[in-house]
Amino acid sequence: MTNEALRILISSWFPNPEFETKSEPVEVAEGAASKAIINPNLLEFTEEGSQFLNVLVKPENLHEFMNKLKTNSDTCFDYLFCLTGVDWGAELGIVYHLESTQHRHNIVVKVKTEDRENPTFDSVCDIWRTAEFHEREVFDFFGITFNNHPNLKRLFLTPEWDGFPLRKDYVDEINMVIK
Amino acid sequence: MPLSITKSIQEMLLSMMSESAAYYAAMVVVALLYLGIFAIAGLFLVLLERRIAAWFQLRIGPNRVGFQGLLQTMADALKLVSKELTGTDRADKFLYNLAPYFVIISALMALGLIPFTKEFQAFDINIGIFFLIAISSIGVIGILLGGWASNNKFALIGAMRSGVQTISYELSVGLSLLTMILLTGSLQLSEIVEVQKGGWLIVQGHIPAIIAFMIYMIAGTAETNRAPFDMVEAESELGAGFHTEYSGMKFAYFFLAEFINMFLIAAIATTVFFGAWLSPFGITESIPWLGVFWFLAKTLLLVFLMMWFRWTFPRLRVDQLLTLEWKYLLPINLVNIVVMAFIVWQNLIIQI
Amino acid sequence: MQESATLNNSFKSEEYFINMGPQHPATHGVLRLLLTIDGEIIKKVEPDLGYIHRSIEKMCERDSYQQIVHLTDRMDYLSSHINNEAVCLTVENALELEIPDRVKVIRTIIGELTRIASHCLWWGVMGMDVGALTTYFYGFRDREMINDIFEETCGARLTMNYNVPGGLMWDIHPNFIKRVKDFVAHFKTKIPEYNKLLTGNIIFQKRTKGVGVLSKEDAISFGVSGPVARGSGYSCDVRKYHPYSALDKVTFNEVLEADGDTFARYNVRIRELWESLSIIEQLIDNIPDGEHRVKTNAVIKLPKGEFYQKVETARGELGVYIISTGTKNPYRMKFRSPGFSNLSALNHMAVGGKIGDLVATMATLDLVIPDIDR
Amino acid sequence: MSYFSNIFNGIKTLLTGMSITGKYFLNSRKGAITQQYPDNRDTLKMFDRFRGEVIMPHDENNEHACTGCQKCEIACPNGTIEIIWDRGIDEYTGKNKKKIDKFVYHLSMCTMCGLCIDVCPTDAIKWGQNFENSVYDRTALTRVLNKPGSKLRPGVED
Repeated sequence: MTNEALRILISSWFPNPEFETKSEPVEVAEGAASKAIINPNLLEFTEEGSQFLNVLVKPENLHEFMNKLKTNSDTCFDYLFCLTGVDWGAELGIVYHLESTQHRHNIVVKVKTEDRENPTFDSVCDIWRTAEFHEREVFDFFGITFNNHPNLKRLFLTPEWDGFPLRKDYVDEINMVIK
Repeated sequence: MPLSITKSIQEMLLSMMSESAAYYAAMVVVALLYLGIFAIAGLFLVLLERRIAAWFQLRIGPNRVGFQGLLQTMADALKLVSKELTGTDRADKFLYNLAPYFVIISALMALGLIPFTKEFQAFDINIGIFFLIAISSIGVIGILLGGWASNNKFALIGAMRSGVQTISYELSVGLSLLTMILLTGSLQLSEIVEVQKGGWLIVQGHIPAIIAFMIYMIAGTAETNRAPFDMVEAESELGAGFHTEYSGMKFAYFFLAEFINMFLIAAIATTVFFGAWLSPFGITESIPWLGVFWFLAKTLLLVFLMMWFRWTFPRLRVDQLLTLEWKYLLPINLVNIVVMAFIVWQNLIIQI
Repeated sequence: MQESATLNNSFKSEEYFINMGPQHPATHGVLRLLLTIDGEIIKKVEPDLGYIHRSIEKMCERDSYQQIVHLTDRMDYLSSHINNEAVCLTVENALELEIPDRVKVIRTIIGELTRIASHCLWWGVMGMDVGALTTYFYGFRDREMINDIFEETCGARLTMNYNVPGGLMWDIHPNFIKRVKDFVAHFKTKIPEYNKLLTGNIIFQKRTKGVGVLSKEDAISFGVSGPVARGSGYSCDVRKYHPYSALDKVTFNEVLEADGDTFARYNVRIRELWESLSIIEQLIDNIPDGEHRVKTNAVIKLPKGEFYQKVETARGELGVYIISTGTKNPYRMKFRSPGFSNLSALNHMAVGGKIGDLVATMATLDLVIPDIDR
Repeated sequence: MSYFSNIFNGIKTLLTGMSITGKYFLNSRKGAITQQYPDNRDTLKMFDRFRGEVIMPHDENNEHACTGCQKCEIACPNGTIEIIWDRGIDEYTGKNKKKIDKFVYHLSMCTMCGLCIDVCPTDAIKWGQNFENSVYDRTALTRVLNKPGSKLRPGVED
């Protein structure tokens, strides 16, 4: 599936309640239409200038959305090939890179939270088992905790390590050389 | 009755001192002589193994210390002697220190029985083969003790594997030698050699003898805990196995004993299958001392075969090790004995 | 009744823990595995990582794009050229640079040579892990020839840093083509030897067949890639699905094995050697003339956005994910390393096997610890 | 029957394996792949691109080509290169120019990435093929690459 087709399909899962009533007769250009019919409270397509389709999900919808991406036979994203924690400055978030081994299409799902003290997302390791290790890595370096993770503890660093090194505000004057 | 080396030394000493003193002095002299052989043979075999391994592996091997590296193992031994003896906390100190001696003494005792030549045999007991099998399995007690006492899980796993392995493979070693005993009718090593003047046993017993020899070599390799049966050490699985916690000279005892055991297994095979010190077709019958040469030549050839195994084959897994013994070697061995008995009964032996 | 209870009690088996690593011959570096064992049978494997974590991702955030390349050498050092290539491709794609064909072809040849070198080392170490020590030297002998080729052209044997964003640091050495051809001819006679020595060996087959089975569904779910995934019949070769450099110009087969056990993974790698040789043979006579490098700015600034590039290293799919804010440093750099995902499947594969099986399974995962730890 | 065929096939594969190692054993005299390292020091020659260490070639007049532009210092990812410079009157042109006082190279920090040599506009630094860099004291790995009393080769401009 192309990115555009994916966008339309995914949009249809989260219909905009305000738009629904009059969506029937509208047959305008795809881009505008899909933007309009999607519920902005749940889902948002973002432009990142990358080759993939980018979707921003609300944390509370994350697990449900991911599950749908995996189980829906048209999308069938069964291969989570990259799970990245990102510190966007004000927000902490996770980027999921997904690929379907059947259809060979890709999608990037992002999730963000502004809570830097106690960021929490739902774990996706019941959907893709590879997420178990990747989420531990993210927990280790960003301090993002995951609900329902079977074994959430530090993976690389020692348990008594103070702070989360890959956050932008992490300081370690002894070990870090800043140019 | 061959003139044993003990007797000749005793007679020599008898001219100097009283009978009982000479008796004890002879014992000490023989023991020291064999200790010397033990050390030299051990060190030489280690060097041989390293050089041969190097040649198999496209390397050169140790060639710096002494001519062609002849003193290399000497230097290693010096290093090991001077090394600190470390041990683990909460180890069973007594058993921990005892274990290496078990291993090395059993190897040394077995060495006394080997007929290097007609004259050169310390202890020609009439239950020779039986004694050898019995004594060689004492070594495993040392390994078990060492593994248990060092308070290390890797060592313990190694020791337990060793126990399992040795108990199983004792059977095959014993039975394959028993097959040959059917031909000789005697357990005494000198008589086994005597029988072979009419053709080496592997020729006399032809097919069952060859099968018995193959089984013996496999089981013997397993007895000595060498690759492909080195479950006990299993470098990539257990680090160093039962001797993980041993250092310095205590480690060297284990190490030397392994090589002496290999030599022993080969020496027994030489004695039982290849006519010990008898020369092929009796070509040097008139020069008795050449027997040592023939004995060593045959033994080292078999040692080389074991090294060849070691540097070619992957290691078996512990359950496959037992499968090989109980499902393959043991049934074949039992059938083989029956076949051999039939051959002896019908007198189908090839005599030269 | 009482008696039998005490008897049962005295034979009660108990699980115990064993620390495999960080210094252990079979973990190839400083991987630490916490094993829960019942006798010889493995109940649980829990990796403990981070013994050589250098936080390359954090270091990248302060480095310029040229400087990042040499850090990737230190991740998966056995496929360092491919790692370099991945970063360079990401940067070049982001800058929309037109890379000369010569560069693409040379990169592909060296990349495949890297793969062969890595597989040679793996083969030797695989043999060593299952107890056949001699394979190690035979594998290294052939790898040494490739290393000589690299040293002559790139200047280093392992951490080559031959790629720069925009092309290659230098042009190939005049001897390069001849040496590569010599190697290909030499190596074609050696793979059958590999097969005779180890693949066909009955002990080796018994040790590997049916051991550490990973089904196709599990392979996908665990996100494993490379030869490990292809041994489970999961077609995932990045070179096929997302061809980069000159890989779209060559024909090769993606090696697939259906069994998913250790032997299948072993076979995939051995067969991949042939495919890599064929790729090299197709390209080595057709290196186009041209520049070896495109001029870039001294300070490379990527446009704002996110860039992802995947390549197939010897271990599997390496992903390079750059989030750029338009400055000379990446805002966030993520390496999706193949070893990390492959390792996550180890517990699943090893449980129920013996210690020897764990070692054999780990050997076919072909772990490089700096790749996992980054 | 498969019991026996298993045994025979097994033995056959084992013998095939032994034939391979045996072949190498017999040819071991000519086939050693290892080198006897310290003994072959005289004949050992590295490839010309080999990255052993960074050197600064001086010509017979004790002149080098480093203008002190510090591009290498910026390009280095590890802070391996430190250039201590000064301004002074150039003898040939009479202009007030940047001059290097010391080109300090910390070999202990160098990862041999080659970026400094790549960016050098005047080819003042090059790869040396020396690979025997072990020393007893870490400070011996910090080297000053420009020789004492050396100066910039006339005509070299960046």
